Amino acid sequence: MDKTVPDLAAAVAGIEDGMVLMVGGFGGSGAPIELIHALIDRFKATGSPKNLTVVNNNAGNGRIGIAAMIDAGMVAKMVCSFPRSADPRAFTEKYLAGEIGLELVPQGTLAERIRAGGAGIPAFYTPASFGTDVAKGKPVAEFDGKSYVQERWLKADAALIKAELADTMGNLTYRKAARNFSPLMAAAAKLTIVQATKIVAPGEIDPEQVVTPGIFVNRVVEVANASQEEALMRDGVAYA
Amino acid sequence: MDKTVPDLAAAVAGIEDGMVLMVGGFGGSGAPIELIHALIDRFKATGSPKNLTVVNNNAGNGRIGIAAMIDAGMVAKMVCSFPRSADPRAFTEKYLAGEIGLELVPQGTLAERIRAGGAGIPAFYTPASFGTDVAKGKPVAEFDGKSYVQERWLKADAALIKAELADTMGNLTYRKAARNFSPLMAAAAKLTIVQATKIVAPGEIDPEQVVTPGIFVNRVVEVANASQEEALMRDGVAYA
Amino acid sequence: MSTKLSNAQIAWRAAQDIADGAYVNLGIGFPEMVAKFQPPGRQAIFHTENGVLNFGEAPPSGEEDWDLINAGKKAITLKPGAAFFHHADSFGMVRGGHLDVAILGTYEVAENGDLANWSTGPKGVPAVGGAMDLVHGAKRVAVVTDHVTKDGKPKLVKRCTLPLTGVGCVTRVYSSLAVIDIEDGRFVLREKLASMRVEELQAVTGAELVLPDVIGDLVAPEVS
Amino acid sequence: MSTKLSNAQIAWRAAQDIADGAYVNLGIGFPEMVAKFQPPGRQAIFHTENGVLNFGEAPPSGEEDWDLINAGKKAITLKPGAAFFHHADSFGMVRGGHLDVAILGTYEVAENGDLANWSTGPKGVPAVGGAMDLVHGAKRVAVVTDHVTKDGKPKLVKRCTLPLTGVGCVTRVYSSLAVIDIEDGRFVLREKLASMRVEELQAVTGAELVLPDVIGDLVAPEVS
Repeated sequence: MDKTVPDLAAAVAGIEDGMVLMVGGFGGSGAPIELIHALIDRFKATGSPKNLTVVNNNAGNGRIGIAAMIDAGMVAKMVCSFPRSADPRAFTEKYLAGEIGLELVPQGTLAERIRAGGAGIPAFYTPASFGTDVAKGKPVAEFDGKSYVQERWLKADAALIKAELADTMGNLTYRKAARNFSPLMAAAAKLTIVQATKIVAPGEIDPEQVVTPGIFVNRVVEVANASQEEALMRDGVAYA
Repeated sequence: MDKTVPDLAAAVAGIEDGMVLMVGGFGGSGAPIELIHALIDRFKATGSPKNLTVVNNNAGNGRIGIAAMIDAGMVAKMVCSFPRSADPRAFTEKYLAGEIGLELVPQGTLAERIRAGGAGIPAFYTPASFGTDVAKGKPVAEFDGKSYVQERWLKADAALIKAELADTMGNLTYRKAARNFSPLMAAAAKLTIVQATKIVAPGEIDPEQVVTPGIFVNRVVEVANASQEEALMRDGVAYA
Repeated sequence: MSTKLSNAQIAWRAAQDIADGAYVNLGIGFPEMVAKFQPPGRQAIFHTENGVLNFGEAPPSGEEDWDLINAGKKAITLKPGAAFFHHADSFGMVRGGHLDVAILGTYEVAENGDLANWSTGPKGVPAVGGAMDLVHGAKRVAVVTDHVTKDGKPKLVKRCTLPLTGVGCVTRVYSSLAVIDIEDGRFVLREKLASMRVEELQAVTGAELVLPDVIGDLVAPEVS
Repeated sequence: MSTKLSNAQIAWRAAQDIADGAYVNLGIGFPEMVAKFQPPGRQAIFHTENGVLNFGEAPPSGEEDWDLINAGKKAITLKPGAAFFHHADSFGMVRGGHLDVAILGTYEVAENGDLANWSTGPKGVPAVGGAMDLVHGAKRVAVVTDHVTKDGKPKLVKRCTLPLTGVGCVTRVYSSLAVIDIEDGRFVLREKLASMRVEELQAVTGAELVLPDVIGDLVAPEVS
């Protein structure tokens, strides 16, 4: 029942070529930088995993995190709502060169599709994007006189998640707005991998305050002093 | 911005004949007994509200709460998953006499329909009830080779909710398993009315621990020593 | 030796198949007994539809907290590492395939995996609760049941005659006489009471039993 | 007197229509200025897509907490009575009709309420963010905008020519020259600069202005 793993390399084991990978975070808040960099380390050492489809609200910033995965050549496609950032060149260059795919999804639809994936809802209807280019080719339907677009669930082979507290059974809390997509992704992935600022014993997180119950979590690794994207950017770090 | 109201009568004002009323709770846990009884008091004094459609997982127990509303003749129809209880006679007698309607909804579908109502999702697909009598007449569709039933959102004119803490802006916490349907119903109703064990100032509930944000809440009334259904049953209380 | 397993023994047998760390939902009533028989060294995490993970036994009488109940409205306690959540999240766990096993009681179960456990017909007040959700999504959906009805009719049948709870959803049956898997629309006999011949078992089963090379003995200690 | 309102003045004007206790989402950039101009005695509650209600101003430089940001990825602070929630709950608030008003910037807005504010065409990297969700569900969807483009072309048009963000979603336009409601597929002029004649305004507007009996003066103090 103990879901802790000894180190970052063990945490990201089993993520293989061609997988769909969800990565928590909205910009830098909630970005699991150490897990991403551990995956890049493995790629540099072994050439794998590559050809990944990465799901995140954005498409990386600077030369770290998801941007560094793109720079390293690990990512075949991004699924996101806003592939722009303070320094979006990693994605932009490859996108304009036709070297990386993009599925653009409105932010609320992205969240709801991931939530549906975790909750066993194969499809739902949303007003968002009706009548726009983004809805082209999607089924539409009218309910109570208003038009909606049918959207499908989004699931992943694995998810990388940054939490604040984790207990050894995988119950999680988040820190402030770093929560964002992470509880949804934890539920939508087959293999949910968590870096937590602190790991505690079962019972040390009040059951009322658990945001992600351990049922959604497979592995937990402690990263006490996690990097924040903004600080890395300020310091000009390039990981790839 | 202060959503507190002085008493229970003020809290339940505006619930009128023919409305759809969601009532939080699962059995006795989370049942807003005092709000329900305040509504019964108004009915006894004025003859209104009547002809209500009540949404709750169950259909009342004994002679209190929802059962007392049914006894009093205020309820035209129940929408629930399990209209049975330790003492279900209020509903059972009227149902077998053809004096009350029933829309039977699987429990997970009931929760998801209410969630959809609050979240602006007019319809979704679920595997629950496919191929059963409960799905008769509903649209079905196949996704990835599996069959699903299309379900519609469920909204209400008003919701009666029992919370543990409320701040004056309507942010709520719940107590243990009394959470159940309440956060969903708070979001799915036009007029959300809350009885809280304690009302505190804004800022006294940690923003991390808010379960229902105040945006979903219209009125809050303090009921410090709320009744628990099981205790009323044991004492043989009949309210209607 | 008894000619059939007691309910407690059926529950004991079902409990032997639950791995350490498994997430489990037990139906109201008889299936709840499964929790009592977790093998030493294994700890399952129990889920209840009304929003609790990792609950424990009933509290002593008089110490109930009626805000802390299970789907059967009975008072429960918490184990360390418990969590509360709302009903939509709870059934997201169910439909989303996050439970390792759901164990339910039944009126009938058919060789095609159909389950009928919510209604005995149009009389009275219909009540479905969470059963129609629980039969979808859990990685394994098992039933615990007497092999026959009180008047001796098979509960394992060719096709259900009662209103269905779910279509093609059951993967294993723990009965008072046998352990039977449902594979490719057939009953596959895995274990039977050693005292019973296959022909005797077939005679009280409503559809043909597929007989693999190895059929184990169904044995359970005296438990209650 | 200036011949048009500054962005700050447009934001000031939009802020006057926000009631005490209103739940409000402000688009990234220019619309964010609306928060600065809440009238005395009124307090709106601001929502940001990434899961915060009731946030306040930016912290002083050097005191940023980068786990506490808004949808524009800028550091924010909290007011008493704030709440955190995940992205699905956040957009449930948006689509579910819980926001009283959403105020967005725009490239074009059409008399039928269509909005085009996310893409200037097929070049470059497309990015939509939360705009396509925000234009649905809020009780009022307003835009704040210069009345014309930098090269003098109308931004209020008969039909949008740029890729749409949403169909028939905008209810009010606060421009640098006027306040215009969209009703029954028409631009209805509510307020205009006193210094401007209706004919002058019509000349820089891409669709016909409906003129009600009462047209107010658009006035805003010198703010920045």
